[in-house]
Amino acid sequence: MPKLNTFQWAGLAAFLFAVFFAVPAFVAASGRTDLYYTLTSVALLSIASAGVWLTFYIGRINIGQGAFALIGAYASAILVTKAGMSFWLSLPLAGLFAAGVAILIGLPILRLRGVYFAMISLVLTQVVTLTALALPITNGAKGITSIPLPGAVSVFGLTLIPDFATLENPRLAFYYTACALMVITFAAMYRLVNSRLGHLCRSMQQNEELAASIGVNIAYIRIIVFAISSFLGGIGGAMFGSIAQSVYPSSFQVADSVNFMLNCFLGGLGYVFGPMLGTLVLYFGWDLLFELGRYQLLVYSGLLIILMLVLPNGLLSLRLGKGGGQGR
Amino acid sequence: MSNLLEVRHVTKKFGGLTANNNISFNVHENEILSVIGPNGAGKSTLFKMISSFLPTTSGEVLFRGERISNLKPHVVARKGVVRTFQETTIFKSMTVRESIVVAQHLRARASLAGYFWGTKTAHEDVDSFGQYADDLIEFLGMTPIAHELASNLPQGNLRALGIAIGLATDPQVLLLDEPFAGMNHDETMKMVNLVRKVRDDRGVTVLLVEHDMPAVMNISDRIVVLNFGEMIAEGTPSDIQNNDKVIEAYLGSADDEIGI
Amino acid sequence: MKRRTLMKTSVALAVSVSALTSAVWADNPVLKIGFVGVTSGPAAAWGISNQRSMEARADWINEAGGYKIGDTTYDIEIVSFDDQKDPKRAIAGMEKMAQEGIHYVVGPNVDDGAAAVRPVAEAQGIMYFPYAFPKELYTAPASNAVLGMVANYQSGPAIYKYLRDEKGVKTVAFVAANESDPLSQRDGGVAAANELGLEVVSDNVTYQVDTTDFTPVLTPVMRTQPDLLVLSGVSPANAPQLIRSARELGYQGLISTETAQDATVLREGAGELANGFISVGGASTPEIASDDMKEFVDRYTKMFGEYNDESNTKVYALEYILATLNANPAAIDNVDEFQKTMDTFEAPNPFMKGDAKLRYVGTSSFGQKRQIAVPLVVNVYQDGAFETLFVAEVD
Amino acid sequence: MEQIIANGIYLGAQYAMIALGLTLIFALMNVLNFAHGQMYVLGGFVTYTFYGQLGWPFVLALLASCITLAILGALIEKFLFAPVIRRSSREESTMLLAAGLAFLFDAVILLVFGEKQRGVPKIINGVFNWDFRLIMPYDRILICALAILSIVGFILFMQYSKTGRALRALAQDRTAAQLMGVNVDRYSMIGFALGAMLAGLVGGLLVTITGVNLGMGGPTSIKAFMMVMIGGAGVISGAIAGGIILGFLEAIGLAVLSQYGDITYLLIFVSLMIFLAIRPQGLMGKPWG
Repeated sequence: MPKLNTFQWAGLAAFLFAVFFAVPAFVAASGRTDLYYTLTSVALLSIASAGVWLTFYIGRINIGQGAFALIGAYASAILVTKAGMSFWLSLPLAGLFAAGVAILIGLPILRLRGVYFAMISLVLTQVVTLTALALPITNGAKGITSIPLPGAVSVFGLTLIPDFATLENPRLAFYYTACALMVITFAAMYRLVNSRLGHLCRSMQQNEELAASIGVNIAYIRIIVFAISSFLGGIGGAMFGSIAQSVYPSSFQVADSVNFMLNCFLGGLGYVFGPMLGTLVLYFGWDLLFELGRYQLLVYSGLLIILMLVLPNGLLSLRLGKGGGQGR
Repeated sequence: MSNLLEVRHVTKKFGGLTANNNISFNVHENEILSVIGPNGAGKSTLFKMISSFLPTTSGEVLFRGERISNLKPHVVARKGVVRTFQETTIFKSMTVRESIVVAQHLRARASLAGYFWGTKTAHEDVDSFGQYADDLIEFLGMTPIAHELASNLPQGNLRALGIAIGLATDPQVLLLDEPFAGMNHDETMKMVNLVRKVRDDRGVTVLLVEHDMPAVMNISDRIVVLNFGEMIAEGTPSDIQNNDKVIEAYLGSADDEIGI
Repeated sequence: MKRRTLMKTSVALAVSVSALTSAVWADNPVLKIGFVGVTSGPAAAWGISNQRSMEARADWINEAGGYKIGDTTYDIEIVSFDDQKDPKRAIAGMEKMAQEGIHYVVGPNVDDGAAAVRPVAEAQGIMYFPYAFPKELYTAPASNAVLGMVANYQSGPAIYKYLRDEKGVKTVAFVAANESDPLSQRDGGVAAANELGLEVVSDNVTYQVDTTDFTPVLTPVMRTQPDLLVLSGVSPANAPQLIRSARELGYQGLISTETAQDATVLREGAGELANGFISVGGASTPEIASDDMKEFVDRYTKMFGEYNDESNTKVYALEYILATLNANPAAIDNVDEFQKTMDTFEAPNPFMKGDAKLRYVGTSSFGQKRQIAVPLVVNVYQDGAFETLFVAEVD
Repeated sequence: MEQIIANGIYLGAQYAMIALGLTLIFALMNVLNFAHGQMYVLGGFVTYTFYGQLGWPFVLALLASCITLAILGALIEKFLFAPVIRRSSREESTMLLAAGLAFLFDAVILLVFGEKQRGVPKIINGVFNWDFRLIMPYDRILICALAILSIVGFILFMQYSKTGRALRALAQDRTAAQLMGVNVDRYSMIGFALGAMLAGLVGGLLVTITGVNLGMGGPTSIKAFMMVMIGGAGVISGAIAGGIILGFLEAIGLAVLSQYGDITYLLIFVSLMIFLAIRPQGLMGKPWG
């Protein structure tokens, strides 16, 4: 159970300060309010990417996170619009529902390894999209629209979370929510990776047979991890549904699943915070190249390839230099 | 002497091919028993069935009277019957000590969630894992390489690491898969002593499959001989040495390194 | 060392390129009009025809000295954002527009994007002109979206009615891609056909957009022998193949769609098999195109090498925005003023011969004027070009 | 019935060819080539340019597609995949590279060939119509025949040529092939070029029927992944089997399930998942390919 050293505490404090104070202060000073949504997206996408990263951690290439994000988005939207539930209650339920689906689907498909798992998870996103198109409860092709903004939460008359609809700037509220969720997610991930479950995952990633021989219930841990991963996907998806106030079968597509995976690769598969950095760079990279107009995609993909050539083990491998592959 | 492990009428068929036919023998508490035989005799198939890495076609394996065949491998390991692998099967990017710490997880008292939240029991567990790992490393004489990455270790040490990982689970029976394969005489002798020490000092019963005859003769209390999937002999090393069927089996097979 | 230089070079390259493109020099004050839509990936065709028609028109205006609104003459700058057909990106695009101080945005191109940007647009005071049909986008309490074309539930009935009365069509079959927009349009079409007393003989056959062989898709439809085959919401990429497969299967009846198509694409993809194909266009057919329209097509072609017939419709949104601002200069940074003006706005339509007017419509569909009046021109494809079948109006 | 079989064969032949290139690259280098669909599209555009625009004979244009893609494939392997594989600690990292390439191709295709759907003049006119029981345009029959011929040619090449044998050895066991004296680097490059060439060839063949647009790349890759999964990754016979099976599934599903509308693909996907759960290595694959 690793304790954080002073340096790490300082880093954490600086990070929290930056996210919750420096960024809002900067936005207020510069008037760049569009940054809120961009950063909110990064936070939410990195939550979903963190889930993908966790499945990488047990040696499964997961290109299906878009499916669970979509499931989460729909679950929350349906609970809010059809059952009149508070968004804040529907959020964890959306995650749990996604996790439940993941357990059902994971039982058969987690037995697959390597590219087989990768490809079947890719198909999964399409299955969920097509299912959403075909089901009546998801309102088929027409999607679910006009979802109300998150309402107030109060305990004993004390308002913990204000009604987003009454706020002058719900963007800021969404930003804080997303960042809080992201911080919790990554703190939990860090904890998890450095706890026994993390060690067992690592042992499975390196050799499933040997792990089984020392008594690790690999099937059980695979399911647990896949469920956690999908829970995170569901949370991310539900938040997006609430921001867009609409969910469509195409809200999360195969391209999203691929992007979640790329975020992990780009950040570095060996590092817990890899998905966060990867998401930031990929998302912001695209945004920064906005000025290039028609050459945006060309330059973006070119840079991606160059990055891959220069840092094939992910961005974070730069910090740790050579031979730092196991540093975490 | 009580029967710790009982192999009862175990048969394995792959399609039309019979890899093991009606094999029965017992392993006594605290003994070293070797299963030997020429290449293709069905040793490793039998080995995998005992550790439940393969299901049996018929017959069963009992551990303290309880069936352990046709279960999940990790269930068998939890009951105290643990196998090792040949050297390529390791946790490549863990150090020796990390591997041993991970392998102790069966001894954990706190739950997975307990570790996540960092309960008192979890902390005690973690401390005791570290302590135990250091003890085990010292016991096995691996202190100098404790913090080496497994992927950087030479072959001889990998074999020892495999045994260390197995031992870390605190087994009652350790199943060793060809522990002497590819070793020269000195290395073999070292390994023989190590295995004996494991049995003597830790009270672990050892079942090993092997085809290095001199080492087997040296180390084993009893020997079981397989040929073409059939069990052809069982007895002390001296019984086996003088068994006509065994001599015939080994002389009759074309490619192996017999030491008789 | 080497890797560091490489990285530096690439970063420097990216920075310098972006610096180059962002420096637009102009004497007049600049009026920025936004475009948020899809200009890359599979659906690129939709957004690109949009973006290019806006750029071509803006270029033309600037070359002529700018656009006069109130007392000021503005140069028009088009700010485009590629949302990659991802609703999440579309929101980011709309935020970007708000950041740039833009109040008038054309796009997004699809239903999910149009729905997703609504909260931002309404919060930030942006009027946007989507090419998406869901009615809730334009019906109160929604206030800031203006439909940029004729919806299929408006054009469909007109086409079916014409074909019923003029060509004796009695039975209809619908085919749609298995995606949100086409499926919604199919459902709208089926309802319209039923209302007109046409018999719908097949309405549940769908296809994946990536289908490479439409023969198996169409075989069951052809068995019902409809008088009219409607390709609901068909993308320009799929249309020629569907037409070709239907004809090759021996289908003799009429084929129509309510989306805009491109004549070149039809000619290349289906050749003479596409003759008689009915689709909805803007105003580039010789019968109705004004000189301005012809000049626009010329300029577009010169600028981008090739015209896209879809742009006939898509050129209108920008024109409407500018003309409305001209009618009420106060609206330039105030969409409330814009909305007020919409109710009474009327101006001559520069792209059509005769005395056609630019005005806002949609009262009968949405209960408020949240649609631009583009001529509902129903075209029929004949030997590489469109001919006007009839022209109608939406109210 | 006859129609379903004919549709199945036609779809199966073209799918099998797409899957072949993908599986070849996978077998040789363990690279899941996300850009395979884009290579196919590129092949289509090259044929479009030479045959449709410049008026070359179709066969020459097809050849141009093959050559362009082969060269492109070789360059990509040599300068992108080989270095990344050498220096990356996990071989899955190549996925990011492949995805980046897919984006790059999309961008290049958009800039060079534009966003519109493109088509070329038909090679043969006319429709074979057997009493409305079996309807098949002649050009489709020709393309189907050409596809089958190419597949047979490819199999013969892999079976009997020196290069083919070396490639097979490489696919089976990289280290062993190296020990046997196969120049691994060189044959990896040849193999990648060959895989890309196959993609270009199908693209060139199909442009005469379906036309081509830049959006076809991604979905094609996904379909190819599915075929490879059905047959077993990295196995040539598996790719062919997978292609034909998917072709027939589509043909049958669309014919039988048409009245239920939107579910043919859903059913194909779901049954694929069930199939793989039962048989994780596909029909003919090695376990854990």
